[in-house]
Amino acid sequence: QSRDTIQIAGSSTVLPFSSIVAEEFSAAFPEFNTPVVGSGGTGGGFRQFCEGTGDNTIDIANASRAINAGEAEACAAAGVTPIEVQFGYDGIVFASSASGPDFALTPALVYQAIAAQVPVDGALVDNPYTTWNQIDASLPEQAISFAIPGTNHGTREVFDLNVVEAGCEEVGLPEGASDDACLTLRQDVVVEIAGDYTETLARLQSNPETIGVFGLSFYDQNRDTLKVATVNGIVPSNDTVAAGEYPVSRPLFFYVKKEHIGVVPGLADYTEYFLSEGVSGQGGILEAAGLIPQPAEVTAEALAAFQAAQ
Amino acid sequence: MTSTSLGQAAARRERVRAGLARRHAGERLFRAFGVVAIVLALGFVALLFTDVLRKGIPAFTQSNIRLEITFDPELLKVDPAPVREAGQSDADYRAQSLAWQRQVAMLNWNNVIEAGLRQAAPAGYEIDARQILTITETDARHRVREIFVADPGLLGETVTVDLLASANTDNWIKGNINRELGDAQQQLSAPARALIDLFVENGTISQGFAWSLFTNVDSRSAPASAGLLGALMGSLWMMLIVIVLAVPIGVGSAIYLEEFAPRSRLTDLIEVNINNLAAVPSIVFGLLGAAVFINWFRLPLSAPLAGGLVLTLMTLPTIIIATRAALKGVSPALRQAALGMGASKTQMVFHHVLPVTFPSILTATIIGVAQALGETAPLLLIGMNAFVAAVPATPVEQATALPVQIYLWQANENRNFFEPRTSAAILVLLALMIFLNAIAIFLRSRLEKRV
Amino acid sequence: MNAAELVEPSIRLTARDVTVHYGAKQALHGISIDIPDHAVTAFIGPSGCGKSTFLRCINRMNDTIEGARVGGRIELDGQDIYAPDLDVVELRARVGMVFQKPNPFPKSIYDNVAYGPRIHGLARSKADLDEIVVSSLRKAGLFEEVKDRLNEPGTGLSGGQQQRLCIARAIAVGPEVILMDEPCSALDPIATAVIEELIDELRENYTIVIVTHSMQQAARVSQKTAFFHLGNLIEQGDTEDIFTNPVNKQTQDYIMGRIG
Amino acid sequence: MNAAELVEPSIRLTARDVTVHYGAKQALHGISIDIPDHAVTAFIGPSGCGKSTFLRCINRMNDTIEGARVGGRIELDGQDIYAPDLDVVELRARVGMVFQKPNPFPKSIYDNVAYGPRIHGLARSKADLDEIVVSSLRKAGLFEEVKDRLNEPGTGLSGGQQQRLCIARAIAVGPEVILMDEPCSALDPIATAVIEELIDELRENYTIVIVTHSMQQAARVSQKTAFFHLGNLIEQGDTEDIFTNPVNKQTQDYIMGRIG
Amino acid sequence: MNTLIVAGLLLVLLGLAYRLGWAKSRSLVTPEGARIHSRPQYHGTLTALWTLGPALLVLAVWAYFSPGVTHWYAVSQIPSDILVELDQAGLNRQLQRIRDLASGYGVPGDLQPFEATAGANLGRFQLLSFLIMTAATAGLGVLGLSFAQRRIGVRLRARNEVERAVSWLLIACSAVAIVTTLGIVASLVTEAFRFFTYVSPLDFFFGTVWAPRFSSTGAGDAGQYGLLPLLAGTLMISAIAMLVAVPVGLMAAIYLNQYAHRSVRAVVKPVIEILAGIPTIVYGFFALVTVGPFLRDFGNAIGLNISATSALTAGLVMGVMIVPFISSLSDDILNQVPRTLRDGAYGLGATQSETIRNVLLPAALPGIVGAFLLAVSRAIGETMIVVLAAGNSPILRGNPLEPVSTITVSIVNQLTGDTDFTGPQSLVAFALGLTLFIMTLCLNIVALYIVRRFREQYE
Ligand SMILES: Nc1ncnc2c1ncn2[C@@H]1O[C@H](COP(=O)(O)OP(=O)(O)OP(=O)(O)O)[C@@H](O)[C@H]1O
Ligand SMILES: Nc1ncnc2c1ncn2[C@@H]1O[C@H](COP(=O)(O)OP(=O)(O)OP(=O)(O)O)[C@@H](O)[C@H]1O
Ligand SMILES: [Mg+2]
Ligand SMILES: [Mg+2]
Repeated sequence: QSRDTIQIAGSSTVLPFSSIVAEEFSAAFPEFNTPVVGSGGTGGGFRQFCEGTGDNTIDIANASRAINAGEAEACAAAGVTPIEVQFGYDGIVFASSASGPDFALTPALVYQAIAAQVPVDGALVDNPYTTWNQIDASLPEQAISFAIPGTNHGTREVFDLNVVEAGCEEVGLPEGASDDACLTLRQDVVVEIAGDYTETLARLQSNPETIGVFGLSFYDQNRDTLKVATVNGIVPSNDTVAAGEYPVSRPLFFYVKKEHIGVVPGLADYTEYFLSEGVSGQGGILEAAGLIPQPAEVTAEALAAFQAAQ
Repeated sequence: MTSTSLGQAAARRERVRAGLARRHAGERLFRAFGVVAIVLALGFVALLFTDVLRKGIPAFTQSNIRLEITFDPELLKVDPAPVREAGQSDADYRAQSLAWQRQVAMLNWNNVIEAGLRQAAPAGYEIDARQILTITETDARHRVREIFVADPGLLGETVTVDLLASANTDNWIKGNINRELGDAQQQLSAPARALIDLFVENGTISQGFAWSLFTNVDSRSAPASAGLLGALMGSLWMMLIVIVLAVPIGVGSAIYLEEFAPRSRLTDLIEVNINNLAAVPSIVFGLLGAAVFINWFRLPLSAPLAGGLVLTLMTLPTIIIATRAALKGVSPALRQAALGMGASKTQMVFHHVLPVTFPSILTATIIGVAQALGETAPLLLIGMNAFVAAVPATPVEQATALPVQIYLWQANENRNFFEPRTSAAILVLLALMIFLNAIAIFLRSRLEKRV
Repeated sequence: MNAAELVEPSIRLTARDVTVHYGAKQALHGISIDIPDHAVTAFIGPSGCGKSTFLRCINRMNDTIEGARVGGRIELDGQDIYAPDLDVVELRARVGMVFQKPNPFPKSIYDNVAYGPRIHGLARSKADLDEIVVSSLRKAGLFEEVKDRLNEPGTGLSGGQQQRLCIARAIAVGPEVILMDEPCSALDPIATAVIEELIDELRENYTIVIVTHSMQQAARVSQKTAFFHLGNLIEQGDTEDIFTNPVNKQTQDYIMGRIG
Repeated sequence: MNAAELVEPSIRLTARDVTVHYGAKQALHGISIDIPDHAVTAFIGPSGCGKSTFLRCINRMNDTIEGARVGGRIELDGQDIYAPDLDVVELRARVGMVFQKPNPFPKSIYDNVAYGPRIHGLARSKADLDEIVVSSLRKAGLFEEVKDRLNEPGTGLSGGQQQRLCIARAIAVGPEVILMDEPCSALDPIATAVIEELIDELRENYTIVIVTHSMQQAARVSQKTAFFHLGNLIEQGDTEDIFTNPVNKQTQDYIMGRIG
Repeated sequence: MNTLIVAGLLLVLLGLAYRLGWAKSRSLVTPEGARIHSRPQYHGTLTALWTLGPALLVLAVWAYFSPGVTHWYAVSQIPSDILVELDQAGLNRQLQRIRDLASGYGVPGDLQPFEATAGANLGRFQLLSFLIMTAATAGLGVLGLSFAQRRIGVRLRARNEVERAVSWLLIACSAVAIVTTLGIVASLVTEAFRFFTYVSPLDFFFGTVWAPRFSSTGAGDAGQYGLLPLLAGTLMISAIAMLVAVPVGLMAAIYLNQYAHRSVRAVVKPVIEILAGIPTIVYGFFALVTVGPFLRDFGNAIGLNISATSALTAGLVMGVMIVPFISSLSDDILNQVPRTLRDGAYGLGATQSETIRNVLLPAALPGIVGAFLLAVSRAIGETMIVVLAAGNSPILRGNPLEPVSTITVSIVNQLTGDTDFTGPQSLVAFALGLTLFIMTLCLNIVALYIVRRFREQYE
C-alpha cells in the first residue's frame, strides 16, 4: 500500500532542525515512523520535490531560500503544488579565533577588506589593504584573511547580498564602474570553503588570523574556540536576529507537497508539530539547537496559510 | 697456460678486489633505503592507528546518570491506561491506546527528571530548571516516558533509572572542553558545571561503556545517544547485495573471458574496458548510480539497494581481474588431465579449475567487499548521506552507511563531542575492515600451504 | 620382453599426411603411420621433433592449443576423427592420455578414478562405480598400495604412484587406445621400472602409444618404434629392427648417440 | 676428440664431504671429488640426483636459494670458498656460470658482455672495454655473426647464439673456472654441436665443469666424468674408462640404459 | 507480491521440467546398453531451459508493453469532456489520482464520481492483465517443456546444448562490464552536453577561473566554469602523492621481495596492505585533524607558511594510501622476472643491489611504469581525502603549501550544495565527471599498452 514514512530532503542548513523535529515527532506520535531527512542542498531538494507525486518522490523539501521561478515551473509541470512554510531564521556570523582580538565589523569594512577593487579617492584601484587597521584605525593590526562559504552554499548568497553588496553600496562605487565590481572578491586573502563549517573551523585553527563565516548555531556550540564579531555594533544573538537588528540573516523554509497531505500519514501532523510553540517557538527545542525563532505571529500566519492551503 | 695469463689473472683479481669496498658500501646503502621505506610505511600504519585509537578510545566510555525518578501523580496528570475490555475489537483497542500514548507524550516529562536531578543534588542547591536539565541528554524524557508507557502501574512509584548525561556534560567531565575557560565560552552554566562535579563525586554520574554507540541509531536531537546501529545495518545490507550480485557475475565474466572467449577484437575491448573500470574514480560510479538507478530505474533514494548496486558495479572489475589471475594460475597440467579424460570444456572449468581457484576467488571477493564497505564518495551522490533515525529492515528502506556516518559526524557542529565519537566510529569501521582482511589473509595462507 | 610379435596384429589407427602448424610455424610435415592393436608403439626422436605434437593429434588435444592447425587424416577404426560431426568428448573417452608429469586431480584417490565414469555416465549405481574404480586401480597395479586410503588426496601419493593413478584414471573410462607422453620422465628409476612393467601388461588389452626420449626405454617396452626428426617421420618398424638395423642414416646417428 | 689427456693435469678444485640440505631434505650425501685444470669434467646421472646442486656449490649460487644449507669443504686453489671472510662476489668473478636455458639480459649484445667487466671495474677505458667485449665474443665464436649488431638486444638472437652470448658474458669477467649446467638442453642438435665444439676449444684456457643428462654428450666433450646417483657420487674417473669399463654396478646399469 | 507468485510458479514449473527430462532420458537406457549421448542431468537441465526461455520471453514482453497499455486504459477511463480540458500536467495529475485509487493509495481532496469507477476499473484491468500474463507464462512454458520432452533421444546432444546456454550466460556476465561503461558514458555525455549548451566547451576546458555563481543573486551571468584550476589542483596533488608513494612503495617492494627474510615478509606485507584496506574517509579525517595541523606547526617552526588543509596535506596522505598499491603491484611484477635472469647476474659476480638495479628493475620497468600509471589514475580519482584535506580553493596557483581544489571535490560540491538544479551549476558535475573518465581512460590505455608489451618479453 502507500508509503508510511515521511520523506524529506533539501538544504543542509535546515537539515539539523528538520532531523531533530523528525526524531521528536516520532517520539510524540508513536503511530508514525521517524521521517527520513535527506541532504542534497536546497536545489537538490527541489529537484526531487518537483519530480512529481507518488511513492517514489519526497514529501517535503527543506530550503534555505524561497523557491525560484524555474523550480516553481518544474513543480507545476509535474503536477506538484508546493505549500511554503517559513519557520525561523538562520543567523550568519563572523567569528575569529577565541584567542585573537575583538572585531567590530560593518558591511562596508568587510567589503573594503575583501573586494578585488575598492574606491580610493574616487577611483577604483586594486585593493591595497593588507591589515585591518589600514582600513579603519579602530580595527586591530592583524593581517586580513577571510574564509567565506563556497558558491555551492546558500549561505554565500546571503553573504553576497547582505554584506558584500550592502557594503559596496555604502562605500559607493565611482561612476562607470562595472556591475561586477561589487561582487568580485580578491583571491589572495579570501578562501572559499565548499565544505561545511567544520572545514571553516579547521581553516581558522590552521591560520588563527582568519575570520570565518559561520552559522550562529555552529558558533554557539563552539564558543570555546570561536569569538564572534559584531556587525554594525550589534552582537549576533537570537534576540537581535529575531528582532531584525542584526543584518545578516535569512529565513528558513520547508515546502510541503500538497498532493501528499492525507496520503502519506502524518504529513500534516508533522508540519503542525514543527510549527508548534514547543518546537520552533521561543524556548522550544529548535532554539536550543540554534534556530532563531520567528515572532509567534509570523508562525501563526504560516500555520494558518498551511491549513488554508491543504 | 703461460705465466702471462697467470699474471693477468692475478692483476684482474686485484682490480676486482679494489672495487669491492665501494660496491659493498653501495649494497648497504641500497638496503638501508629499503629498510627506510619499510619503516616509513609501517610507521605510518602505526601513527594512524595510535592517533585514531588515542582520539577514539575515550569515546567508548560515556557518562551515565543514575537517578531516582518518582512518577509523581502531581506532575503527571494523565488518565489511567486503557485496559482491553472483553469484546473490544483490535482496532478499537489500538486506537484507544494510541490516544492514551499521545496524551502521555504531551506531558512535560522534564519536570519529572528535574525533580530527580534535584533530589540527587545537595538540598537547596541553587540552579534554575533550564540549567539543571542541560545535565541530562534531551532524550532522557523519552526514556522515562517509555518506562512509564511500558508499565503504567508505576504512577506514584519511584524507580532507579540510568540515563545518558548530555554531550556537553560528557565534554566537561572528560575535559574535551577547556575547563579553565570563562562562563561566556562554556556550553554549560557555572551552577550546572559545579553540580556535575558534585554528581561525579557522589557517584550519581559514572563512566560506563558506551553501549549507545552500538545499540542506537543516529540522533541529532540527543547527540550523546547517537549510535551506529543504523549505519552498520545499512552497510551490511549493501555488502550482502554486493556479494550476491558481484560474485556470480564477476566470476562468470572472468570464466568467460579467461576460458571461453576467443581472442578477438571484442574480447580485447572487454579486457581494456574492465581494466579501465577498475580505475574509474568511484565518484564517477556515483554519477552513474544517480543517473541510472535513481533517475532511470527510480530506485528509492538513499536505500541500500541503490548503494549496493553502485558498489557492485565498482567491485565487479576487482573480482573479475583477481579471478582471471587465479584462473590463469591454474596449471595447464590440470586442464589437460581433465580434457584428456574426455571432460568438456565446461566440465573442466566447473569440476576442476574453479574448485582449485576457489580460495583465491574468495580472497578477492573479501578484499573487494571490504573496499566497497569503506567507500563513501559515490554514496553521497545517491543520497545516502540522509539523516535516518531507523534501522533498515529491508534493503529498500532508507539507510546510511558506516563511512557516510563518519563523514556526517565529522561535520557535526558539536566538535568537542563528535571529534572523539567520529574516531570511535572509525575504529569500528577499521575493526570490521581488518577483520575482513584477516579472513582474506588467513584463507590465502591456507591456500599457499595447500599448494 | 623385447621379442617382437610373431603374428602381425591388426591396425587400429592410421594417419595419413598429418601436418600441424603452430601459428606460422610448421611442426609436422606430413606424417603417415599405422598403429597396431594390442601392441606398444614408441615414438622416439630428439627434442622438439614433434613427437608430442603428433601424439596430441590422435585424441585431438591439439584442439585446445590456440593457433594449432591440423591437416591430413587420422582414422580410428576406420572413422575419421576430424570429421565435423564427431564429438571430441566421445573420442577422448575412447582414446585416453597419460602425461609426462603425473597430474592427478586435487581430489581423493577414489574421485580421481571415478571422475571419468561419472561424467560419461558409465556407472548406473554406486556399487557399479565402486567396482569400476577398484578394477581400474587393480589393473594399474595400484590397488594393493592404496586400498586403505581411497579417500585421501591423490596428490599425496609418491610420483610413481601418482603416475599409476593417472593410468588407472585413464583406464576407468574404458578406452581403446592409451597415449602416453614421456610417462616416466618425471620418475625415479625404480618407479620407472614399475610403470614399464605395467605398460607391458596393459598391452594385452589396449593399443598403447608411448613417447619417450630414452632409446633404452623404447627398446625395453615397445614392439614398434617410429623415429621422428625435425617434424618428419624418418623411419618406422619393429623395434628390434630399428635398434639393431636402422635403414636411415639419421636414425643410425641418433641411435649411436651422434645427434640429440 | 674423445682422447683423454696423456699428462695428468693439476687439480684446481677439491671437494670433501660436501652435503647439501634443502630445508629438511638432504640433496647431497657427502661428495668428494677433485676437478682438474684445463679439462672438461662432466657430471652425469639420472634426474634429481644432485648434479646441479653440487655445481651450484662451487660458486656458492646455493647462497641465493632460501633454505639451502651446505656442509663440508670446497677449495679453489687451496682456498676454502666457504671461509667466512671470503667475498662471494669475488669468488663468482673467478668461477663463472652458464645456465641450462640461455638467459641474456634484456640489454644490447654489447652491454650483455660488458656488464661483468663494468661492475667489477675491469676496464680502465672505453677502448679497454671494447677490447674485452670483442675478444670475449670472439672466444665464444659469436663475434663474426653479431659484429654488425652489437647494439641490438641480446634477446633477439637465436637460442644457440644466445647460449654463446652467455658464454661470452661469462668469459668476459676472466674467470678461472666455468660451470655449465646442461648448457645445451634447450638447444637444437645443430646449435648443440656448435657449443660442444666451443667447449672443446675453451678447455685450453679454462677449467670447465659441465652437467649433462646425455651420456653421449658427456662422452663427446669431457675428459673426466663423475656419475651421481640419488645424491651420492657413485663413480668418477677418466671418461673413457667410465664409459667403457665402469667399476660400479649402478654406473654400469645407467650407462647400459637399464636405469634412468 | 505479484512477482513472488510468478517466481514461485516458474520455480515449480522448472522443477517439474527438470524431473521429466531426467526421467525420460533415463528410461532410454536399456539393459542391453544403448549408450545415450548425454547424461540424464543434462537432459533435465535442457528441458528446464526450454521451459524457462518462453516463459521469460512472455514476462519480458509483458514488462515492456504493460505500462503503455495500462496508461492507454487509464486515459480511456477519463470522460472525454474532462479529458479535453486537461493539459499535460493536469493529465498526469489526473492519471496519478486514478492510479493511486486503483492501488488503494488514497487521494486527497474530493473524489469525482468518475474517478471512483475509473479507479475500480483500472484495478480490475490490472488484475485481469496479470492473470492473462500468468496464464500465458505458464502455457508457453509448458509448450516449451513438451517440445523439449519430445526431442529427447539417444543421440540428442543435450550436454552440448546446455553448455552452449551456459556460455551464453557467461557472455551475459561479461556484458555487464561493457554495459556499465556504456552507462557511465551515456549518463555523463547527455548531461555534459546539456551543460555545454550553457557554457562553451572552450570556456570550460581552457578557462582559468572556477566560480560557479548563483543564478539568483542577480549577478547576471551564470558564473565561470574554467576547468584549469581544478585540473591543476588535481595534478598537483597527484604529483605529490606519487612523489611520496613511488619511492616508498617501490623500495618497500624491492626490500620485501629481495632482501627480507620470509618471516619478516609474512608479517610486513599484510601490514602494509592494511593501508590499502583503510577507507579513504578515514585518511581524510586523519589528514584533516592530525596531519594538517602537524604540517602547519612544523611549517611555523621552520618559518614556512603551510596551510593545514593544502595540496601538501592531501598529497602526502594520498601518497601513503597509494603505497601498498604500488608495492603490491611492483612485488608481483618483480616476481614475474624470471629467476634465470637474476641467476645470470649473480653468476657474473654482481652484488644483490647491482642485480636489482641493473637487471631486475630494467626488466620489470615497463610493468612498474604500468603500475604507476594505474596508481596515478587512482590518485586523480580519489575523492574523500581531498574533500576533507585539500582545502577546496579552486584558484590557479602553483604553491603546494596553499589549499587547492580538485575535479572530484567540485563534483561533490556541485551535486550536494544549495545550487540551483535547473542551471549549469549542477550540470557541470557531469562535464567534470566526463573529463575525469576520459583522463583515467587514457592513462589506462597507456598503462595497458605498456604492461602488454612487457608481458610479451617473457612469454
Ligand atoms: N603450443 C605450441 N606453440 C607453438 N609451438 C609449439 C607448441 N608446442 C610445440 N611447439 C613446437 O613444435 C615443435 C614440436 O614440438 P613437440 O612438443 O611436439 O616436440 P617433442 O618431440 O615432444 O619434444 P620433447 O621431446 O622436447 O617433448 C617444437 O619445435 C616446438 O617448439
Ligand atoms: N630449491 C630447491 N628446494 C628444494 N629441493 C630442491 C631444490 N633444488 C633441488 N632440489 C631437490 O634436490 C635434489 C637434487 O636436485 P638437482 O636439481 O641438483 O638435481 P639434478 O641432478 O640437477 O636433476 P636434473 O637432471 O633434473 O636437473 C632433487 O631431489 C630436487 O628435488
Ligand atoms: Mg614432448
Ligand atoms: Mg639439474
